[in-house]
Amino acid sequence: MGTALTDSPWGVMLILLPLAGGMICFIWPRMAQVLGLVTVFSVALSVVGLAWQMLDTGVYRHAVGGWGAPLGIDLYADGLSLLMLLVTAMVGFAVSVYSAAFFEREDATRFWPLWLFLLAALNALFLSADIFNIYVTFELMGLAAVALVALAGGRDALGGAMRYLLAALLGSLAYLLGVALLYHGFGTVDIALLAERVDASPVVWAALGLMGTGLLLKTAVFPLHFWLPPAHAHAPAPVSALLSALVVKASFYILLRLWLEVFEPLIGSEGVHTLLGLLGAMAVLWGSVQALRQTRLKLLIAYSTVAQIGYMFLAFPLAAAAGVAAWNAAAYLAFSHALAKAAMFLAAGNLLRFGGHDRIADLDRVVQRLPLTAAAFALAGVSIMGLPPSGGFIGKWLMLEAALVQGRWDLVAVIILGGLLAAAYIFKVLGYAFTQADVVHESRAVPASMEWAALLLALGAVLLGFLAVPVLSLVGIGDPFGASEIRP
Amino acid sequence: MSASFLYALVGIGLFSLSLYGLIVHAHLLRKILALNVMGSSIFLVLVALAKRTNEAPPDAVPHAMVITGIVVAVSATALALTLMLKLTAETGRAELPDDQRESH
Amino acid sequence: MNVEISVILLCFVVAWPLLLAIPALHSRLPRPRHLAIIPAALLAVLPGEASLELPWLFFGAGCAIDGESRWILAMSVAIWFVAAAIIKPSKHDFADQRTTTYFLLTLAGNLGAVLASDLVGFFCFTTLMGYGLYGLLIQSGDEAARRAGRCYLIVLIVADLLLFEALLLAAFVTEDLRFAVVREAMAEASSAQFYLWMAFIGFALKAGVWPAHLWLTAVFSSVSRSTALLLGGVPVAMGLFGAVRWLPIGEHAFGVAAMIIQGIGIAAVLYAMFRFFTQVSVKSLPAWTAVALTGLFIVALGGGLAHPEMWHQYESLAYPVIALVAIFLATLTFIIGRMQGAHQAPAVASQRVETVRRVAEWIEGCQRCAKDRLSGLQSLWHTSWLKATRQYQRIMDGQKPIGLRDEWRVRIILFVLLGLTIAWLAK
Amino acid sequence: MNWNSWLPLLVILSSLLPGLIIFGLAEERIRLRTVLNLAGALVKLALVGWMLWGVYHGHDYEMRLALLPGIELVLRAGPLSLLFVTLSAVLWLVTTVYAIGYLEGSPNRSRFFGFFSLCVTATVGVALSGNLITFLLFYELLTLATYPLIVHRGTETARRAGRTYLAYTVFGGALLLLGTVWLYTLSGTLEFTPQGGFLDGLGDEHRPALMIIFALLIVGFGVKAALVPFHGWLPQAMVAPAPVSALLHAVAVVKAGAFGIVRVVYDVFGVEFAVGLGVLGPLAWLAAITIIYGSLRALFQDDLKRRLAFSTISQVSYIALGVAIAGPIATIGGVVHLVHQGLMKITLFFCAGNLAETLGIHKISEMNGVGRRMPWTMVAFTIGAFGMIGAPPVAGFVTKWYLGLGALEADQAWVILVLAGSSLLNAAYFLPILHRAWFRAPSDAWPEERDFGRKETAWALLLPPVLTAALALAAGLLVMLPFSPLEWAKLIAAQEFYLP
Repeated sequence: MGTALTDSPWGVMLILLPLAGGMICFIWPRMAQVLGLVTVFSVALSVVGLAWQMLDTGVYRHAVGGWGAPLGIDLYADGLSLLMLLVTAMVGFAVSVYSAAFFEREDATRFWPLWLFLLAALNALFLSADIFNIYVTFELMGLAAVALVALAGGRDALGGAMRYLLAALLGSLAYLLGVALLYHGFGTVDIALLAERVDASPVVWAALGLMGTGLLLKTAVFPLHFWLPPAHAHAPAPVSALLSALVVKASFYILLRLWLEVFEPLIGSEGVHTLLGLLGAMAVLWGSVQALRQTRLKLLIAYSTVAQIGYMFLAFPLAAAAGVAAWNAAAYLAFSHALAKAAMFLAAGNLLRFGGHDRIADLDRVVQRLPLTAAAFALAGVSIMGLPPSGGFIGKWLMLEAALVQGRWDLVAVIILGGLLAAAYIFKVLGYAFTQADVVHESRAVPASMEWAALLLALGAVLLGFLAVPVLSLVGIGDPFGASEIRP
Repeated sequence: MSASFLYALVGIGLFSLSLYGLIVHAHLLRKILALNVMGSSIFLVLVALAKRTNEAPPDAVPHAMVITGIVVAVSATALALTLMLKLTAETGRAELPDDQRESH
Repeated sequence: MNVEISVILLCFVVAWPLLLAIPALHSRLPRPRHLAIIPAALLAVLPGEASLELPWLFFGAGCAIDGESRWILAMSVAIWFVAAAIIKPSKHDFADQRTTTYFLLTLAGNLGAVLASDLVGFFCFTTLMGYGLYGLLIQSGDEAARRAGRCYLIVLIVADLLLFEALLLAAFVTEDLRFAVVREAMAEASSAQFYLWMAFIGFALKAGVWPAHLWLTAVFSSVSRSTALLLGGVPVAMGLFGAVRWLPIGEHAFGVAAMIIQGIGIAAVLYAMFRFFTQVSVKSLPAWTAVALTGLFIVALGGGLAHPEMWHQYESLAYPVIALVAIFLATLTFIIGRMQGAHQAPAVASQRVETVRRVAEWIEGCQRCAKDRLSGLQSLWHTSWLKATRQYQRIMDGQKPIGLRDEWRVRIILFVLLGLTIAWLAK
Repeated sequence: MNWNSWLPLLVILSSLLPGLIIFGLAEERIRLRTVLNLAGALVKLALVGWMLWGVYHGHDYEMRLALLPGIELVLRAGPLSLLFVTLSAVLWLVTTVYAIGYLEGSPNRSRFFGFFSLCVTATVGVALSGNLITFLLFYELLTLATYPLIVHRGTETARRAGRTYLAYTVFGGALLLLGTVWLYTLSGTLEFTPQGGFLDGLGDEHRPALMIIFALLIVGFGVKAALVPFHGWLPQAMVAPAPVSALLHAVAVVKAGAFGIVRVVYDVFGVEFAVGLGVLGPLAWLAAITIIYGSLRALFQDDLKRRLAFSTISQVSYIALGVAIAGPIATIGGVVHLVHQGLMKITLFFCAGNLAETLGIHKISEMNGVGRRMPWTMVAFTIGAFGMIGAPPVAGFVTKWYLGLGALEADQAWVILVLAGSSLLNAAYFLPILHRAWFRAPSDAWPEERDFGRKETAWALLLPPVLTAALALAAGLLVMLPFSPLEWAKLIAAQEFYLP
């Protein structure tokens, strides 16, 4: 267990660096910007280091402080967590570059510490191997995110932040109760040990119910999505990019991790995953229709997040038979959605700064006056819609393949309809980007680095369409989806 | 054993009570209080279930969890209170924005 | 030696007028119209057979001059020469250039058709000639000519379509599309009947045979003397020439079809004689003689179809007969045109105009009510039918010289006569 | 990865790279942009010529790129794909020259030429794709590349036209995606296999599923090929500038749809299998209805470009009809019409653009005596129009000839009636235009006349239509030459679709 400890503890670096960076930024606000960028860059490097190491030694395992599993906190990283770490690093770096130019003096001093704590929480969450540690990182992430949402001040932002905080606390407390029940039942919190001991007893059912609802609340699936749109829409652009791309995915990751390992014996039962599938389908349709009705750009993108999250939940019913293919599809959709959604929110931020408003109807010839941002939004839209040359298309293709193999016509219809609705609201925006608005606004220059950050993320989402084979092989390290355990 | 079981039941009861309180009350302070009660109810459950067998000393791990939980709860409450104060300063009422529109 | 000259001439006969047709060229050359005819005239004079194969050009085009086609070539050279002399540019200044261009295009089409050695070449050049004639017709005349032109155009399009279908049938049966080969192949082919009727109707339309003579009479009555000369002789001759070349005469006896064709021929002659006597104006004399002559030729064709062996004897006669018919028509138009001289406007015109107005109003009335009731359904079939009838109506208005009642009496008599002749032939 | 396998990629890059660079160019850099455009077009033409020569001598150009576990992006240059690539390459060069002349002094030209190059890249990609998923990828890229061209003017009508265009094409794309994935789950491969397609192995139990898949694919492609129920977007897309409607209707979008149908019937299902499934009959009927409907609607349009648009709708269905009559000669007719219609239609659109740009004429009723004012443009228009009617020397005649023969060979005589009816209707809506242009006296003043001194219009506007008209005439006249479209279509029929 301690074998990987000696040569290079990348995992630990991933957590310590942002924490240290955050604290120093807090103490020394003048240097916050530079320090923040350096920290995020070094975190990205260490993720690459970790990936490199995992490519040859397989799963990464590290016992913090040298203590063993039952008592000590273990760090564990397999393909799935590596993918999420990679996403966090990429989106984090782009958003940091963007926010270096986005925030004025005093906002910047508050933004960097919070963002680095959020980064630390995310990395810790993806690396943690026991469910209590997940609770702690889950809570830290929630608080940092709420603080970031409230950063902009103003009535809507504060309202959104408050509602987000209440939802987050409720979710994590429910999760904690679930942890308590599981610990009482099986005497351990470590995921691997739990996986062997768990059986289909009422305690496990209760724990699944509690932890499930908590996580669904934090992932903003259809009925419990009320807090996401106001929070994401009224937060400053880089923050809403982080929230939509990473924070929401983190709770999905936890649900996935628990579902695959801890609650594995319960998977056989029809009820649960059809319920999740139904919620996902409703989310796709409801989110897309709502997005179509919005007149403001950031609200439209927030509702689009609700819809895209729904897509990932469709993988649960499909995984019953299609196994690895469905999970690969969900992981790929998560990856491409993160990149595309972050690019979209950054582009929306640019438009907001340029025109002083984000009303869709009044986007005045943006394609000509802000070409890079318009291109970023368009390319990100291509990935969200799932049109061929993009990562979204690969995800949609794998999902469709899994659904068609099982003959699940209902899910096929939802996927296709979702794609069409997504096309409808993306092109609604693009249509107005070409035409002349009737009332002309004076425009404010947008720094080049902000435009290029959005464009690079969008290009990443599109290029992902061609990197399916390497990425899926990366995800396969350590067999996270337990291809062998789940019945083919 | 039955006593600890009783305490666990009380914890679960408290949890559902505070859940009800959180959802029903519009005023933010009541909501924050409800959250605190919910937190302590979970800690009660944890501590109650920690005593596994009659003779052996109670298991230490849940207690560690409770301590961490308390720390987390304190910081969360602090953040919630400051947000509430800012919100009331901004909107004049200690309630969530769209709740305000519904209530009057 | 003169065979090589003829081959060279063959190339120039068609290419030269086409080249001259470009306005930039012929406006600079003195008397371009005559220049264009010279190669054809030389070829007609030089004795001996010659043929030129161009396999790479458009389905293997080829042209050849032989005994039979020499007659027709001589005829068309003669007619074109006379026409070139007497065609005077109409009043619009830029028209002169235009008339010459259309003149040369039609000339090229005509010569090409005469010399074509295979069906496709013949079809292409007759189409070119047709559109060229249309241009001449519109260019030279006034409103009446424009109406006649529109009628001619519709006839042209339908005829081309029918000939194209016949061409398809022939191409489906044989790869090699030379006339003789096609005639044998089509004789015993399963679709022979179909091919016969398509080709016959196509060329009947082009030659203005009796049931489809409307455009011929309209053209004669509307255009000036010189264009009438061209429009009289050339299309009629080419129509008949095409019929002789395309129709599968000579191998297999088409009993019933032949009888019907002969019946049509006779009816045409009788109709022409009747109309000529009731017709007052001398100007339309050539028109009805043309109809009569084509009727007679059709009777001969019918005979050939009915008794193939008889056809072989006087087959070689057919081409000179066509040439003579064309020359006779041309001279007749020329003489009458000369005699006619100044006074125009035959007596019957006024009465005709009045009936025309009444009919036009009735059509306009129902057009208007159809329009507002169905304004939304513009693309519905029957509104387009109404628009189509209004368009065709403008063409037909020039054709009812006498009251509707007498018209029917004439038709009944004719059908009786037709029945009699068929009965006599069947014996 | 020897040199042969890089060629298809180079052909695609030869228009992608200039496009991307042009996106970055500032608006004033006119000369550099023109040089880049023309250089890209010439390089592409040279590469295509090289591949033509290679394929004629039996070489094979193929390039594979792993896309998904088990699925690859394949670029293969076979005879059929080269037919379409050559058409695109030639007409792109001509349209670029035309667009440079047409857009003189108008705004947003860098953006226009950027998307213009992307559009051609997608078309060439569609032509060169070796399996259905690559085809789908470039097919959707084509939709994305053409949308900004349609809304280029930025007016409200342009936006609405763009919206309808997207509604149709994205819907078609979704059906196509569903059909492709379903086919992949059934057959396990998507590779285009000439001579019989890759579905023979599937037994009878998949028969209903395969019929539905065929319907999905044909509808998906039918949207872009403007088959009747899905043609609504074409006339509305006329709001785009002339070079766009020329490129869209003659070369890129419409042909991609028709090319898709050809690929599906021959390389995915294989003709015998399709006939066995009994799906070609309905396709033939659909194509016939489109032909007649398109011509009928064209009869009543007064706007010149809308009439040409409806004529395109009916003409493209000739290709579908040729494919649906499952005979070797009909195939040649259908495939060769891909090129002929491209040449003739682009000439007509160039002339329409010239009239609009030089004299401000948009309506046919304003075209009296225009032959006098712009003789060479109208000569080109006349050649194009006669080609459309099917008059002998021009290329259209060859197509009608082979389609008619194919119909006779497959003893489906009703097709000849459809062809005859369509020729009549074509004459009915083209000849009045010619009559008006040549024989009517010109009206006293043109709507907005731009003076070009002695010349009738700018040479960049005049040269392309005359060139494409000459090509259309040559494609008709020199039909027997080895590299003529017809001979190449025969090579395709013999090599790719070896029909018993």
